[in-house]
Amino acid sequence: MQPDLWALYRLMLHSRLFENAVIHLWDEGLISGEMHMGIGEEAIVAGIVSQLIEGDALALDHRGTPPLLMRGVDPVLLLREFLGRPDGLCAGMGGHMHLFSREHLAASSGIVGASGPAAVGFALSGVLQRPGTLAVAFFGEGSMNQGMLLESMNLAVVWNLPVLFVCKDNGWSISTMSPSMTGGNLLDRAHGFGMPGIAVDGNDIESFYAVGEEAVQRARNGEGPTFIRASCSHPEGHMLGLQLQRIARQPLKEMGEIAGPLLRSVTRVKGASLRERVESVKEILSMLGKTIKEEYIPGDDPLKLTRQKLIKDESRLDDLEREVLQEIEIVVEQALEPEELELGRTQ
Amino acid sequence: MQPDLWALYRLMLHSRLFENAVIHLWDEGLISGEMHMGIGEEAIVAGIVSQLIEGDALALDHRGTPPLLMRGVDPVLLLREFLGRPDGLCAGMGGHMHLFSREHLAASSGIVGASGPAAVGFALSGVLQRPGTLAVAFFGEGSMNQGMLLESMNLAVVWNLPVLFVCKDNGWSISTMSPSMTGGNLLDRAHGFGMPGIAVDGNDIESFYAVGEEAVQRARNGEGPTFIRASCSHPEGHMLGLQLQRIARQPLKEMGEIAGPLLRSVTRVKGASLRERVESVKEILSMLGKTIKEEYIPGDDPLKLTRQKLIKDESRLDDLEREVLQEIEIVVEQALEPEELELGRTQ
Amino acid sequence: MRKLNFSEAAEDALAQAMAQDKHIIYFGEDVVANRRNLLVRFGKDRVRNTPISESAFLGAAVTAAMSGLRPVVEIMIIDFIAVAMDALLNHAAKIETFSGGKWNVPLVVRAACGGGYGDGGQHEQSLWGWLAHIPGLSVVVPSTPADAGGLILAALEHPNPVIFLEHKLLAENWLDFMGTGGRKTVQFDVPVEGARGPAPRKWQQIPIGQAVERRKGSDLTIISIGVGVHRALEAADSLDEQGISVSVIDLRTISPLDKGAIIESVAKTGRLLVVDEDYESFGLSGELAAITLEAGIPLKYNRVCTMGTIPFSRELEDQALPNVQRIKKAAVSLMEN
Amino acid sequence: MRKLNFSEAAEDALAQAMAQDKHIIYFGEDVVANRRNLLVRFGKDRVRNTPISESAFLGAAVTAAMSGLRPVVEIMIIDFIAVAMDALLNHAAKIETFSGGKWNVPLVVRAACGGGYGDGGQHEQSLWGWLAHIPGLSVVVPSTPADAGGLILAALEHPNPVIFLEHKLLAENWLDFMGTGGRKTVQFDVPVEGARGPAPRKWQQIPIGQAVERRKGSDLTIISIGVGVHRALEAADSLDEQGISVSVIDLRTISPLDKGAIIESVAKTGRLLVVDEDYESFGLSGELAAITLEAGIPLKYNRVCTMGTIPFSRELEDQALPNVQRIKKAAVSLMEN
Ligand SMILES: Cc1ncc(C[n+]2csc(CCOP(=O)(O)OP(=O)(O)O)c2C)c(N)n1
Ligand SMILES: Cc1ncc(C[n+]2csc(CCOP(=O)(O)OP(=O)(O)O)c2C)c(N)n1
Ligand SMILES: [Mg+2]
Ligand SMILES: [Mg+2]
Repeated sequence: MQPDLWALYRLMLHSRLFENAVIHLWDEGLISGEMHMGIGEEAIVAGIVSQLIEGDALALDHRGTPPLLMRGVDPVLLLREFLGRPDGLCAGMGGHMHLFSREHLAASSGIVGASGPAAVGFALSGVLQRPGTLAVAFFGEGSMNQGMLLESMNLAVVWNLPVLFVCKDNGWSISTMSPSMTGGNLLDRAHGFGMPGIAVDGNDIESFYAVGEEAVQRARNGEGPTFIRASCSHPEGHMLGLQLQRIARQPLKEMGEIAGPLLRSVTRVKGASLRERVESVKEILSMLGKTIKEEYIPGDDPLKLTRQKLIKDESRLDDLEREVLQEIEIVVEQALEPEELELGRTQ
Repeated sequence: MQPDLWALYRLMLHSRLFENAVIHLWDEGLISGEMHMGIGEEAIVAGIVSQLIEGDALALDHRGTPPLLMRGVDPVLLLREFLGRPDGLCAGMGGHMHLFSREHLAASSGIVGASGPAAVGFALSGVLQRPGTLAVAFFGEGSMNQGMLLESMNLAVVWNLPVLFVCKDNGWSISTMSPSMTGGNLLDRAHGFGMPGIAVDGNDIESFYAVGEEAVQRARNGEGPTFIRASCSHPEGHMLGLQLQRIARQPLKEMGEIAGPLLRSVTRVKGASLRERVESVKEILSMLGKTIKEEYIPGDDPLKLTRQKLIKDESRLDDLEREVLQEIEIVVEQALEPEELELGRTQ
Repeated sequence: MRKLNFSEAAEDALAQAMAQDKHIIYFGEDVVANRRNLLVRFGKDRVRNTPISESAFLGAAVTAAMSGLRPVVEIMIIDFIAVAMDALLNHAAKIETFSGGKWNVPLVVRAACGGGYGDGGQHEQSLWGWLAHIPGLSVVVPSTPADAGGLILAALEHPNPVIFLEHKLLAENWLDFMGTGGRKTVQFDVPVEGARGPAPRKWQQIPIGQAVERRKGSDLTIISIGVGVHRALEAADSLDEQGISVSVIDLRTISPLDKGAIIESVAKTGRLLVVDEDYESFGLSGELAAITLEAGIPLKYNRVCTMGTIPFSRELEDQALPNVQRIKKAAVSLMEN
Repeated sequence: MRKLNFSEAAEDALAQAMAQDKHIIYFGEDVVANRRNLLVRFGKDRVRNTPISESAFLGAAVTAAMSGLRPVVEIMIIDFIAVAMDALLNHAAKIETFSGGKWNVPLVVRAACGGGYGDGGQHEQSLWGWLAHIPGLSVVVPSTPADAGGLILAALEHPNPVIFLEHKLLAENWLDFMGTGGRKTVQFDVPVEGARGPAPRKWQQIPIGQAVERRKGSDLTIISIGVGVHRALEAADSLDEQGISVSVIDLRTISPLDKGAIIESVAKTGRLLVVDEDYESFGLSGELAAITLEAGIPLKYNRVCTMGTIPFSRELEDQALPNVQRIKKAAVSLMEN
């Protein structure tokens, strides 16, 4: 089936603007702790989530916001959760890495790789109780070295379960270039577990949607799991405020702090040879440079790409964008409203 | 290089006869707990261990006896360890699943998959301290679904370490047919982690030796890890005295105990449909049948196969066999000698 | 009343529950062979083999439990939980809290535990106090066939994760598997009353968190669990002859503890001896000290626990695990001071 | 004496040790970025990135340690140890015993721990008492820069595995990473004396297993560790004004415990209040009760610990973790009863 690009763009834009608001609130200090954005992954998430039906399940990683939004979780509840409010999605107990929505069969985890086993369990209960449904596992390419995720691929194959293993490959795990720590290739790994694996551009919603559709079909037909490796990037970096991100944005200020100890490490007596030391400095600088280039100034933004396909109907696009922006403004407003007094308390 | 078949046969025979003695002592109740034999794996073990040099390391699973023997651990110490004696290899503290010999850089574990990471650690210290050495991980095919082993393959690749991942594939993990719980194929998995993988008949010492030699070469040359999948069988079954083994040996007696509850489970009200129940009974019977056929009455015995190649020189063979038998008899005798009084105690 | 072996009782109660509730499913390594009776009766959709992938299948059990099934997951022996600990520590135990109380995890983890048959320190641990440290997990350890059946039933009704541990000296299937191996030449100190005993025709729950007084006495309270209870009872009989009157409490559940029963007994006797096959430090034995002190009870206290990594040698093992001798000695010293 | 931040102190001492002993190697996720100063000085053979494969690289560290290296392995935050627990529980902790004392595992596991900055319950655990339950592991938790340096040095000399935990409220690099993120808009209750303090030019070991009395008092002993020590000191000052004289002991090492120091102080004051950021039950707080009772000291006892899964909400989190308010209340109630 042809995807409805307008609907998909709306989903993606809604998620993007919501997350932009989250960034703002986090900057303001209203959201605590780490904050991992799904910005840059919207086409992958929309391409899958838009194909889900009632009874399908979602196993999410530390970037659970876009999938939950697109699946229909109330954005006000979500934002209140981030704010740690008792009237948040999880009563302020979970936070952005530990988001749960029972009615949507959606569970998150901040533990790398945990979405694999989680999707398998959802899929098993689906097969036994909700025939024709499936479970999606979202995870990054760095997670492909975590044992439980690898195990779960095998388990899904031998139990022939309807699981979509969706690897969002941005090439980075925090500040490590994933290929440097990953042997072989991810599609081969999937094959090694007996599962078809497909690589696709995760910024191109149409190609991705088609790949997703096929995998969804296989799953619903009882033909077992599929692995999808979809490329993407994270223009906000691994998480908000990571030192790398700060260097990318204010190189002079932040590099200053780093440089002193680094230079001292070059000169201190005892240690590696000078050649080795200089090599290491180069490696660190190259890592910095690469992350800035690859992550923070990404090439393809899935929203821009999709938008280009819709630009011919500019007025519709304008309307849509204005509408979504308004929606988000209202969401933020509502989320920030003072908590309602609980009746129980006043009685 | 051509392997010295006579030397290899001696290694294998020594291990076989030693383990036969172990079986006897276990039957007699002198050895406690579980007992997993390496019988049937001798060609694989000899084919690798005979190529090791000083400084190479061994990471072993629950079948550590043959590798330790062939690597040169004193058989008397080993046997005394199995007997739980304070003068055993590990002072009676380890037992047959937890065997350690520091001087041989050999460590065992009863935890499935643990030999993978262990070999990686040995290999890392080898690279930094003993250039040209390598580390071997022995494990069964069932272990190929344990996350830490999979992770360790990737780690060995990205750190480019001299590790031999040697998978002794007998097709069974306890009473489960491994292929029924393993998706894809093991060589593909190795490729998926970026490592060459080779399949070989583990009963044929000459083919196996050649494959091992190549892998050893690669490792020593700094070309990284290799995965070897070597077929074999365990004529003593998963472990001594396992119910399956007893059924194989005394079907009437042991089946009697099983049959009652099984039949009751077919007839009790509530539960699966009769068709399903009968299917399950069939599955269990087929599992029993298969294990008896595949495990306990194996086709190829690596010792027999090797022996055939040497039979032309019958008198030399006779001498060798008599010699080894005598050696083992002496080992058993010595191992069973009363413990020497510790001087400390009597003073 | 009929008599059943420990494992028979657990299986019988489990079958009763599975017949009533089709959401109960059962999986783990080798269950086709080891739980063949359940397989035959309930079919292969509900009784499943797994690969040797504890972290994947225990992790899967968590979400299966969250989405309408009631999984019983078998971790062959509790020592192996280490490879799958994340599913318990960071998921099963926490999701009810994380979800703001809106989503629970009705999961039963079943595993063999304990030593006394010479299998070495990586295969004979108890770990119940260790698991109990994690908020959100319940841990039960039956010491008789009747409790095995009643507690597994309760575990299956519990809204959140329960670890159900069966001691290998009690569960004849596991002892045959790992200890006896069909041999007539080995003997273990199997507590008779724990291995075989009366069992109801129709099982009723034994509520989680309910201890039971196995023996009344006035001088000293021994609190224990699992095989330790039987060791304590044996020691108590012998102490009786020496004029020391011992009360023995079988916790049955480690987490949550039956604080009422514990405090009541110790308040009476003023002396607490903990007999715990789990490691001594930072575990059950300490927690019992804390609970009684928190209740403001002045008491004398001693403990007999497993002191370090369990030796393989049967002789050393018997010394390392709580035995009747050590219990008696500790009791006597409690009376003296 | 110069002053250093907590993380600077640890790194400084580590560098001193690495300069002296070339067998020390360092690996973990992202260490190229996060431990860049060590990388530059000691080169890429000795300072290595790993894949996100904790069970493989921690397992590898065990045998690396056994074969001549002295690895420091970084588990980013201790909560993640769950995926690699087998390497600790069944290997690192047991191999010395298994080998009959012939082979030891000189391994240091370094991890950030603790909460108080709003990161949620899967990322803020302490788990030190939980780890300490395992015989064969030492667990150290410094509360000042000086201790961070001295204890890491001791860990690097120790013949067997040491878990070295750094609280995120003390270690500025981790707080920046997970809490502040360069923001000026957030504030945390960082104990000033813990985050920055005097440090020797040349580091000396602080022996493992040695507690220190941070404050002398006669009515009540507070025993704590990590950030809890600073909370206790703050509470003690305020209790002083109410006429309650409090002694504060900083354990520094959880396992092995400094029994002498504990018993001596509690024997004097007769009152023990444990302040422990790890979970309350079956952990450190109970063990301290057991130890004092075993020593035959009559005492009053109370504890302020983390009660359950740590909530994300900063407000609820502050209630869940031991805070000054709760400590004062518990102390007062100990004095009253
Ligand atoms: C078991 C575990 N180890 C380490 C971490 C810390 N961590 C959080 S996200 C992350 C990187 C994940 O990379 P990837 O899977 O590629 O996802 P991405 O962040 O790039 O989307 C790491 C190492 C963790 N959360 N869990
Ligand atoms: C983590 C873990 N899970 C389960 C077991 C129990 N167990 C011991 S051996 C074994 C089967 C291993 O099969 P395989 O790797 O093929 O080796 P084989 O016994 O056939 O040589 C199992 C499941 C264990 N020791 N460790
Ligand atoms: Mg990534
Ligand atoms: Mg096998």
